[in-house]
Amino acid sequence: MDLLEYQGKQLFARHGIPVPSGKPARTVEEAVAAADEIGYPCAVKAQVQIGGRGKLGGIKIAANKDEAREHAQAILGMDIKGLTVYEVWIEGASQIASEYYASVVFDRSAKAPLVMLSTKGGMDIEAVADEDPDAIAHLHVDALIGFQDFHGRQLAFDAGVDADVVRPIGAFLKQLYNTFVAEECLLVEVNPLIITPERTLTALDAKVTLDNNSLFRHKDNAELRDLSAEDPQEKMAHDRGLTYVKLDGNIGILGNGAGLVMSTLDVVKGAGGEPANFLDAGGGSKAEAITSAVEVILSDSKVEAVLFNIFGGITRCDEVANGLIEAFSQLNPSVPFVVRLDGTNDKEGRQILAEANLPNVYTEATMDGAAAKVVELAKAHHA
Amino acid sequence: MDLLEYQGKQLFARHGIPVPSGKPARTVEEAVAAADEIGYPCAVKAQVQIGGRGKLGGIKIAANKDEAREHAQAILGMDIKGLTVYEVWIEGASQIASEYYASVVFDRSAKAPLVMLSTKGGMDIEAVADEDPDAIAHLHVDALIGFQDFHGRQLAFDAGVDADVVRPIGAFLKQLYNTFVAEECLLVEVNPLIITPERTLTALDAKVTLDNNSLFRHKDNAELRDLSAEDPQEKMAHDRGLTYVKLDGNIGILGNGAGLVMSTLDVVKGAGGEPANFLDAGGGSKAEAITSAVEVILSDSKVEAVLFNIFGGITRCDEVANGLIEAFSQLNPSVPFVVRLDGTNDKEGRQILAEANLPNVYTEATMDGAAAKVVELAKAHHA
Amino acid sequence: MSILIDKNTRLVTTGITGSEGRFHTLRNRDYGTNVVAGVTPGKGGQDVDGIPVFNTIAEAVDKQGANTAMIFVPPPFAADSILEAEEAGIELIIAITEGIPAHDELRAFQVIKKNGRSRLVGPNCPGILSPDKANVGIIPATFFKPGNVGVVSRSGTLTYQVGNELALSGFGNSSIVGIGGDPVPGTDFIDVIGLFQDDPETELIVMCGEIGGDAEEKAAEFIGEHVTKPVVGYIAGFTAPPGKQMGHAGAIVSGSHGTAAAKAQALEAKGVRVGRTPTQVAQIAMEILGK
Amino acid sequence: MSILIDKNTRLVTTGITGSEGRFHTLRNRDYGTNVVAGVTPGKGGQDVDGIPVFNTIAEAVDKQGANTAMIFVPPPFAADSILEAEEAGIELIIAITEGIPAHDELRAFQVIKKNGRSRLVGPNCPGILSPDKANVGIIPATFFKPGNVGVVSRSGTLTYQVGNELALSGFGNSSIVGIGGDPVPGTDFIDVIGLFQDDPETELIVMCGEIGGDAEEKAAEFIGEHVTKPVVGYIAGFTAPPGKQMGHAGAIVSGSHGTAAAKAQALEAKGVRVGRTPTQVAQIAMEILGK
Repeated sequence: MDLLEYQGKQLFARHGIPVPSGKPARTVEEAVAAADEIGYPCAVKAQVQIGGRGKLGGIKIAANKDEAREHAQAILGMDIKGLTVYEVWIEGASQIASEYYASVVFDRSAKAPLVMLSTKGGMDIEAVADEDPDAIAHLHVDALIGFQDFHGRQLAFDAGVDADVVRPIGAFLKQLYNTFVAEECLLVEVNPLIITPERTLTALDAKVTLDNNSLFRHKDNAELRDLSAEDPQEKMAHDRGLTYVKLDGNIGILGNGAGLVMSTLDVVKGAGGEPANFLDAGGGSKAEAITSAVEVILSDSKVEAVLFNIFGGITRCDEVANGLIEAFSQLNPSVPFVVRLDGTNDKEGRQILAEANLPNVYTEATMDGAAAKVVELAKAHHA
Repeated sequence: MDLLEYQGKQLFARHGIPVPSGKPARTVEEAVAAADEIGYPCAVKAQVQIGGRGKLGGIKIAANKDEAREHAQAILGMDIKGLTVYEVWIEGASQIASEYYASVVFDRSAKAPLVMLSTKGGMDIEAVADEDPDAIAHLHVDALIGFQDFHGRQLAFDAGVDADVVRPIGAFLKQLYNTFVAEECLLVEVNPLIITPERTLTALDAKVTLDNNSLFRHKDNAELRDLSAEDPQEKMAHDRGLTYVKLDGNIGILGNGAGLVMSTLDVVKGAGGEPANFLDAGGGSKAEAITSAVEVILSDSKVEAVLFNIFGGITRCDEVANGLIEAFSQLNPSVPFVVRLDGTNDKEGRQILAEANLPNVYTEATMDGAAAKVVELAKAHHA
Repeated sequence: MSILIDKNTRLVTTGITGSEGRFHTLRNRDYGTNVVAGVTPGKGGQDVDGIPVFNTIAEAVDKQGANTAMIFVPPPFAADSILEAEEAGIELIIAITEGIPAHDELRAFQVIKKNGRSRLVGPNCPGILSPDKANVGIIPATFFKPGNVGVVSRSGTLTYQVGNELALSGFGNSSIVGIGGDPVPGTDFIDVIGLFQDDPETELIVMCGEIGGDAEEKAAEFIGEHVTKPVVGYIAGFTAPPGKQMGHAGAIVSGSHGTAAAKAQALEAKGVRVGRTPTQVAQIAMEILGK
Repeated sequence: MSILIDKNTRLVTTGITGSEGRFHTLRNRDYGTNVVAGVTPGKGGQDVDGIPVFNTIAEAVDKQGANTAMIFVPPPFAADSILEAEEAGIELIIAITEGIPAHDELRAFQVIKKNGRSRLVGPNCPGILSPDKANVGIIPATFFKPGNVGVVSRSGTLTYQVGNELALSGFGNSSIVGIGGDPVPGTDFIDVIGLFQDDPETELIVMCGEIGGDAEEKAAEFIGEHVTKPVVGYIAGFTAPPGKQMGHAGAIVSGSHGTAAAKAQALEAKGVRVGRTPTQVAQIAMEILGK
């Protein structure tokens, strides 16, 4: 789960990481009240998870109450690269002497947290990584030993930070690492980490990715939401425990297991079709999950045919068949379904489907055959 | 540093370990007020660090206010095995279904924390260890990995705790271990750990030893004191950074380094003398430390002769000589001193002493010779 | 021969009294796996259809000589169960549980590496099948028979799909190993490919990868240096939407790694033929082994 | 020959710009030790009487080839400095600092053990002297000359005392190693005795113990099994007041270990002669080596 800037900053603040004081607001009135409380000049910042919001008018400085109102009116509700701004974050404007970059990321390849620091902070850190990789200091941390004080100094010296902030930067990185561990993050990123003219440090932005699998241990984090990122269909799927990603085509896809679903997308595309979605019903899919999944797929009005590709392991094909029958009785779909069942209890599943004799449901023995069939049906339905 | 029972319980409470609610009191009035607040029946417990206080009348149950006053009057100021009771701890009386034993100790031999659990809690756990060692479940913890949930279950099953408290006991041990680590303890011991008739756990006693070397990181703990254990001479030595232990003899001993001081005690004893103290002036002893140390030694009126045994490494013998001269000018001692200086700047030190020509100061070239001389002088002084 | 599990496997299942744990343990036993124990704390002394249940894994090792553990406990408790198995001296730990927190996985991996006495396969994997010898996990065994093709895969159901295509083409398997697609798999492609390389019965190795991470790229390097047997690859996700990067840091770390095209290219550069569909994988296998 | 330090030693001192660090580093250099660097964060680029100062130990290794570190930083920062030396690949870390928190020592010890690439001597030790070759630490070298007696001791000043008695009897030393008396010494008696056993120049080993812990008892076991050279022991604290036990738990753990009498008895049971005073130690050495 990705946090909005202000959620990340509030999380940082809980762990003693210095952030500008600020308040979130969902209405113009809330925003003006917040600005008054914080004082002027202050920044009005759109809360959406997309790069480049500044250039698109999503960040403005207000010198007084009128400007705060004007900016909040302009920003709340605006569209930034397809995302609607539902919230703004009002914070005191900061003075900047230097802009650094700091992050901790869960590095799957190295199987270790990776801490990075650069004095070339700001908008274009990826360009720095490409053009001048030595400008980014790296350090992998042994998870059993943790981040030591000397690691902080090492990174600060390697990155070439100003001599007077070596120790503060080291301490900041240690706090960042400890926050990463305590909150079970996959990423904490501060860009820019600013040095003020008074030579103090402040995290001027915050990008935090939490591990969804750990949220049961972090009740506060589990309740955080990002209104701007909540696609209604994806939300419906998520609430039902399904992994769903919307795509641009017209063939609804359902499978069990991410690898098989990706493979199904490839095969459908290879057969000349355009998938409408990625939907992984997960391991051990029960009948209700299948019924829910069909509802999610059909809520996309572009769908003109649906492919079920199930290879049962922990999932049982008879459960899938029963779920499909239930979905038909509830939703009475008008588009054709192609169903391919293999694996655990496949014979029972096929038998159940055959006996139900659902309208417009075709069974196929192989994945390739099923893909060819659904592409043909989608074209026929479209015509 | 050993904590009093109530200090240990307050530390436990900060880490979520269940303890009876209670209050400390230093006067009868405070004790009665505390008992009123806690309610009756309550326990009035002498706060001294010595076993067997219960049998000696140091723990009494008060059924009402009058009894609380009576017990507080009796216990405050009483002498328990040579320790004066300056504080009592008033706590709600607990119902006991079972008495267990739990501890975590810094095991130097194994270089690992050792967690122990037994269902045979109560007064005589050392007897259990002797007579029925299998009744105490043991587990060494890898300090880099920490105490895992399964360790708690393993200990609980190994100790044979009642089936319904396996998980609570496991969780309790994990809290105890985490407290041990967080507070940098050398020991946390709960005896008894009681199971109430309602099947909840409570630490009915608390024995905590903190690591003095870590107190700079634990400001709250550094301020804790045990009035009953503060021998004025030992306190004076401690305040001056000296390691001093009072003994029963008449020969004051000063050396640098614990090993050398112990060796000096052995050699003096071997020569027929009785040391009055153990005093390690420490590595790198400066002149002021030596002057302070002489003051501490002479504050024991039984001292009839003093032996300085210095082998300089980081300590410089010239500093020691200057300290002794300063001590003589301040304190004008009436007892004889035998001084043996070897090691770093020994020639300079001996030269300084020779030139100062202090009264009643004898220099010796060897440790054995110095010991023989000081024993002879002490006998002469005593006669 | 086979790798990792066979007739010498003595299996203990943790979480055996849960419905899934029970169902799959009994299926594994029905297949012929030597299931010697189950563990559920507090249920020691009971049995599951004749399989004795113990309070701790240490007890299952002590009393029943368990040498392999299948982890079936729910995600909040799974890392603890893995570490319990490791400390009890279990040689092979197969973690089926899906949804274990990433930091838990990292810690478990690091502990296993530090002590160097156990191998972890998974978590979030379908397990291992050595046809006609032993099945540990949730792989539907009826599709597979003994043979000379070793299969290793990050994906569960995709494994069955590819394995089934191979079976339809007449191939049997030495072993099928699901390593799981989680952030910190205990065993990587290169570990399993190394075992297949050393296994006299395995004549062809099939590896099924997917987008994300760089396990396939590392496997390509390993194959180039150490593997003399033919390897056929498959990568799922050529047409998948690009996954979300973890901030700029994620982009900096992964660089151009991680796409299906990059992975296929890395493998092909080391002489591995990569099928574009599961069916193609079987066709390539037939060409190589000349069936 | 000598053990641990010699002419190949390339020393870096951490905390070199502190007054004690500076004093003893320069004394060590005056003795002939090859001091190649100092480290004080933020003072990189300066020098201490010609010894270049770096910001990190890694830099001292990289630029000056340091292979031995002497830790002289104050106790709150000493464990961090030890771990920095370890991660920088320093082979031998000699920690002089006294007063390091016990849990810090434990963590440092466990990290060094886990990674297996460094040896730690100390903390709270006087260091190591290999007469006429190198001196690292605070041992006053003028009392000692090269010879065939290896000395290992838990105590600082007691080491000088015993060493001096030996010197007065005409003995020289291969090496003198102070292992320190802290809760978690990085190197134990058995480690050093093993090194002396393998050192061709050492003909007699002297070990100086003291009350508390069970390091001497373990050394006795080790000597019984592995050491063929004669060993002379000394234990300080026969008449010391009993130390405070750490609760019942401490008493349960230590049992009858820890007293001087128990230690002397354990050593004598394995054929080690134990002197009752430092002077006696020298006398026994003369009897054994027949001087």
